[in-house]
Amino acid sequence: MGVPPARRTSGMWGKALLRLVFALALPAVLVALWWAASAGSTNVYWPPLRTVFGVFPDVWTGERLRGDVLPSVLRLAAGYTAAAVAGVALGTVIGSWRRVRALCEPVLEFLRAVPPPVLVPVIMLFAGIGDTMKIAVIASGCVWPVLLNTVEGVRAVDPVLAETARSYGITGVARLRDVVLRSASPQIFAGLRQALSIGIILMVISEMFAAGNGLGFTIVQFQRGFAIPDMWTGILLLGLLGFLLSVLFGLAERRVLGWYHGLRASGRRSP
Amino acid sequence: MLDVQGLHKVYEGSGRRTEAVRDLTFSVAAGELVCLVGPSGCGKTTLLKCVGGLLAPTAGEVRLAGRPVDGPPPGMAFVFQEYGRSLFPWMRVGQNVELPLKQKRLSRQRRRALVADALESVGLADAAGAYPWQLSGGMQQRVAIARALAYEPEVLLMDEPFAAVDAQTRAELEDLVRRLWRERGITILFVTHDIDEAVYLGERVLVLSASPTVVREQLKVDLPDQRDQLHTRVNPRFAELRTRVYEQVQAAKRGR
Amino acid sequence: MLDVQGLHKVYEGSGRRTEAVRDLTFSVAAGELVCLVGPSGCGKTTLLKCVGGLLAPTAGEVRLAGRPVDGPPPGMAFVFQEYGRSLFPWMRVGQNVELPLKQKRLSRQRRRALVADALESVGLADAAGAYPWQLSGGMQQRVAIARALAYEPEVLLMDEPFAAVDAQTRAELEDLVRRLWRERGITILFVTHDIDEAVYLGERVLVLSASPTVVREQLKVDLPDQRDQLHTRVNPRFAELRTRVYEQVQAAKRGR
Amino acid sequence: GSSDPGGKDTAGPSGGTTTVKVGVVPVLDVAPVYLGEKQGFYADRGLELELVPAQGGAAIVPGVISGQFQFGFSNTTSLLVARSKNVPVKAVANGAASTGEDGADFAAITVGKGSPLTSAKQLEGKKAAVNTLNNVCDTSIRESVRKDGGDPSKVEFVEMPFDRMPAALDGGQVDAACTPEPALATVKAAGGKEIASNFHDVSPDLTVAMYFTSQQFAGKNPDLVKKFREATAESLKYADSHPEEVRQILTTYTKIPATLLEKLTLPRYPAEPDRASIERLAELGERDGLFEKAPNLDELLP
Amino acid sequence: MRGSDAALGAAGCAVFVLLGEAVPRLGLVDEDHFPPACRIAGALGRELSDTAFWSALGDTLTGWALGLAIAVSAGVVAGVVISVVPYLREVTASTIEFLRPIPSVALIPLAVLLYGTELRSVLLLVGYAAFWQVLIQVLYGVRDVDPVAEETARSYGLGGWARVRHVLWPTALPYVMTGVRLAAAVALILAVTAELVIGAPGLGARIAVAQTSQAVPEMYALIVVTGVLGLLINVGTRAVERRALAWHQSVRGEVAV
Ligand SMILES: Nc1ncnc2c1ncn2[C@@H]1O[C@H](COP(=O)(O)OP(=O)(O)OP(=O)(O)O)[C@@H](O)[C@H]1O
Ligand SMILES: Nc1ncnc2c1ncn2[C@@H]1O[C@H](COP(=O)(O)OP(=O)(O)OP(=O)(O)O)[C@@H](O)[C@H]1O
Ligand SMILES: [Mg+2]
Ligand SMILES: [Mg+2]
Repeated sequence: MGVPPARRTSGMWGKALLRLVFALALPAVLVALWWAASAGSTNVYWPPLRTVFGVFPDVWTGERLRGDVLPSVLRLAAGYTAAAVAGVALGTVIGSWRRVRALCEPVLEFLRAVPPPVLVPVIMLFAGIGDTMKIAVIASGCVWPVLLNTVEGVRAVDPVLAETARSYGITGVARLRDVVLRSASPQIFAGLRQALSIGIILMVISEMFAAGNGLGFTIVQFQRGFAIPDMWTGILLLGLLGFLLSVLFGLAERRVLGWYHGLRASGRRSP
Repeated sequence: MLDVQGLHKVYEGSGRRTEAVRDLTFSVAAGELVCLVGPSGCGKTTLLKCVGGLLAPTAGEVRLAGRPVDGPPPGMAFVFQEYGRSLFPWMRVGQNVELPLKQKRLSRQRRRALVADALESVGLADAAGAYPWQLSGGMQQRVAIARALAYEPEVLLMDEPFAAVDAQTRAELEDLVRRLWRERGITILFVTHDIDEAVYLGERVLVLSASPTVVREQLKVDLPDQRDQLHTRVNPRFAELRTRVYEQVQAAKRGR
Repeated sequence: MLDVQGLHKVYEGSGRRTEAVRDLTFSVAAGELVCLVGPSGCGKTTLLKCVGGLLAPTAGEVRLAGRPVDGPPPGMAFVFQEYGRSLFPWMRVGQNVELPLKQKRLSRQRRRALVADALESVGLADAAGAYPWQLSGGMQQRVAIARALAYEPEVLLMDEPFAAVDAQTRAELEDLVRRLWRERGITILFVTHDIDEAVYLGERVLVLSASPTVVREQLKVDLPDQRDQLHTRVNPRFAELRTRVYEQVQAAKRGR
Repeated sequence: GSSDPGGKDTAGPSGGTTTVKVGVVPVLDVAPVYLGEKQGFYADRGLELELVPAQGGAAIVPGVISGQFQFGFSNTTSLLVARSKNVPVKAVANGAASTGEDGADFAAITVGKGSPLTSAKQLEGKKAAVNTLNNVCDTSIRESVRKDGGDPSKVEFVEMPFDRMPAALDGGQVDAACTPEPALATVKAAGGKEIASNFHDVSPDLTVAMYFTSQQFAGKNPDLVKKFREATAESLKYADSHPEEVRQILTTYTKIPATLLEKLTLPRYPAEPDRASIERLAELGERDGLFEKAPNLDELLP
Repeated sequence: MRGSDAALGAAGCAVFVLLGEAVPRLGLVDEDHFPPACRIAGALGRELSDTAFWSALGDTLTGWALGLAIAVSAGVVAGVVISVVPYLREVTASTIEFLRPIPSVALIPLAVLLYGTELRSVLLLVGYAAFWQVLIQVLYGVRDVDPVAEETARSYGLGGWARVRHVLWPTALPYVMTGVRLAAAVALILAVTAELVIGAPGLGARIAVAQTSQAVPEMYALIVVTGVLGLLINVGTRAVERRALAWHQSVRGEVAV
């Protein structure tokens, strides 16, 4: 009595199309607005969008893509991964033991409040000025949302689930892997998503210091060199990069949190 | 096997103080099946959690096989009253049943067999691939039971395990529990609200008073060891016992 | 009052497709108390949710007072099988009961009275200030019942509402429901696994088949309107009816 | 906010005096305006200064362009670059200049303690720290290397703020650094050495920085600009002849430690920018690719 | 219990300070560039006795508090509206993901262009950065509503607003609290950074002066001040959380036993 397969596939295409329309509609409107608002602008810092679009292909093709965007993305990947691992690991420990939390939290909160632009020089003292430093800067910023969300997620594990695990002798690594982290995963993912955009932001900040290449470096150079339309293309590219990464992130999330989406959706009127 | 001595439990927090259990003393022999009945809120779950090492008593002591319980003892399985919340929503039914077995370091093959067996015995053989939240309440409860059975425990603590299943399934599960108990010599502590069930299943029925709780009565169930749904339930002794328990529960409830 | 026509419901998602309800057709007159019994997992909850407008049927229609149901109708109260999760953990018991009344724009005074009354009638007068998670399972379930009663609904849908309470309390609650039903002329759809309860409470008992579900039998309960725990249950007609229902449930379960 | 550069909201006359906001970088170079303000040179002309310290051009140039600041302070190369991109900046007064003494300038290429480097030529294949790439620091270092007979294209430049340079030299992260005061004195105090005076190498009279406004503002408020220029020229002159007062005024708007204060080499503060040196700078900038076409100095200079 | 927590926290801080003293003393880094804790403390003492410092602190806190208030209220409202209105989430998703990674530092010229070095400039940067933190947490939090709770609310005829208020909001609250804690730090960071770069008055501007002046201990002293501010802010949010989330497992789970 199910839906015939032919209709189901066409439905699938329809859904994909609808998703595309959803994804593009608002950006299209915004771009149109920006285009119209900036059309006659003579302000150097606020160039017409047409000019920005015009220089975009020249700026971001070939050598720049390989020489600036790629290294940046690699550093981002390294820093983000380091932050994710450290954040989840540390968060689990801190969230599981109240005393550890009481011990660490003040220091962590202290560190968290130090602005990256003043933190970078300090990191430079220890990590030099190479890629290590940049990765450390990215990681040092990304780690917070992951850490905080992990701590809260771990603290909020359903007591009945925790007791179930305990009563069946599920302890140690198995408890961590099969119970605590899974239960906290919706919140951890919230943190990971936050961290993604923060990572991009810190990628830019880290490249404002002692860099020779990179997306952030290039944008800052454009800004200093008063190549304002080029700078705007850089900002657009950052946005695009963020969007692209979030799409990838969404795919990963859908895999890992499939159960959760199913569970939460089971209360909606029409499935 | 199991010794509960002067158990006392007070819950405190969020502006409330509840003396759930005042003073419980009883013991359960190895391989015995004891049913617990008592008014709603009298502390049965509390007692079971203390016995299972999940809750620290305020005073008194629980000893299992001579050793004081201060954490869940190995070889113990627990079927929670909140069956729905005790299943891991991120695992499919099969995985839920299998997880504790992994902890026991059984071979993959053995685990498979145990899981399939347990699910089969609660009538859920074809639900192994579903997520718990895709099942009905009664099915979820049976998954929780299957998990406990597959674990092959020595001590089995069950907190109203059949509350959500239909009469027919319930009868079948009762027989299943009795069979396993006889075959494997498990020690079982069984909480139920169904007085017929308590008498039908138990070797002994413990009636608890209303909160703050003490043991109101211990009743030996002197029915033949071999029981079945048809004959045992019409046995005049069965009727006597169930009336007796019913009176006690009624008195316990009024007695507060 | 309530018309269910060719109701069909298929669950799909997370790699599973379950035809929960195949074809249900029945109706309930205004002010009738109908009990639903059926094997575990046969679709009773699904049916109730469709009737309550919480779930959209895959096919078929539900009409309430002539109007098709496409959302929770006003004046309806629902007691969920998952009583624990249906209480808001961030509200104290009193607030949980009061919330729907606020929605009804009753005066503060009237709300107070209704809340106190309802909690009193389920025996939880002194738990108003506790959080739901500070209560035992049976107490939580009674809070959910109190919430439904305080709401003074015209249509009451109850999904195994007494599963977690002791025998004595259960009897009292049964009488409470029957009394309110008689006094207020509410239309009640009551899901239960306890066959005695179904016969004792209902004007009619609907037996559902195993999944995929159809109506297996509709049984008119021709017991006197005035029922009580002592006399009704020993009435020979009662015994006949319950045997009849039991057989049907047994057959339904085997029949899959 | 409006992009009207009239500065009406803040620059409106109030009781005969006009308040002007000047975006400055809190370094030695701007001491004369602080001093001039204290001496009343601006007040004499009906100007009340509001000096807003900012980190650099990123904040000051857009502020001036949009009229949030009436005047700003910037290094000359940045102004040249801006001009070449048709950013409507207009220099109005001189800022600071090289001391004109080789080996005793207020900025120098320095190396850390124990470094084997002794001359600019040896920078080939080495890492040199500059505060911003494609700006006066690397242009002038290249010139020093060139003058010393080396190949400037072989120097690797790394960007970092001046204040991090002493640490980077000590840590061996860079081999040399373009350090103006007070970084220069810090390096020297830590045992580092000067190996060349890069500003001096561009021109002994190099105009390192200037005060500027936007073309629009200059066009609409010639009077105000004139007053500011005169007051600044007077301040510069005064500062040049009262170095002790300059050191004194530094303590009010910087936190330069007292131990360093006496050791600082002050820049010169000529009243007028040196056009020849700026032309030289533009030439070098064009050569190093800072801009495709050297900007029109007539448009830039007052 | 609260007292022993505070003692533990103090112990953690003490270890951190000792580390700050030991690392330069042991020669792991140069004292000139990373002064030992006692020298920072000395500089801190000098700062604290300077009235200009206090007015700078006031400026920073004003920018922080206003910016955070704007970001939190906007983030919560936007998050709830986006989740509640059908299809709005799908429509806005791409735009949100596009805008989020745009760094506030890249917006500095724009901010200065619009508002110069006024407070509004700082607010723009602070608000922009902190807004996203709250928004994302709200979006994830709203999704966490228990289906049974949602059904309960619907069956009792709770309307849209009542459901938001009584079901959605309490469910999302733990997420929102985390969002606020994240945003509070980000707002502080951006307030200081904005002051640092564009020179709006405040702690950041003082840090910039200390940096360009090679006044290393003073710079670290000011950084310590921002860190301590962050710490105090966290103490505040934790206190709020203990009250607002008393019912939640994360809080009650640690009270009991
Ligand atoms: N976590 C808790 N915090 C505070 N009080 C609690 C908690 N759990 C149970 N209680 C209280 O302890 C008493 C006993 O609860 P318990 O759950 O043990 O009862 P029970 O016998 O299992 O009841 P039921 O048959 O209804 O499940 C009740 O009054 C209850 O309110
Ligand atoms: N959210 C869901 N997603 C997928 N399948 C579901 C879902 N809810 C119920 N089902 C399936 O629908 C069928 C009927 O479920 P339902 O909950 O209606 O049964 P029930 O009659 O209430 O059973 P019980 O007496 O055990 O509560 C079951 O096979 C169940 O697996
Ligand atoms: Mg219980
Ligand atoms: Mg059900």
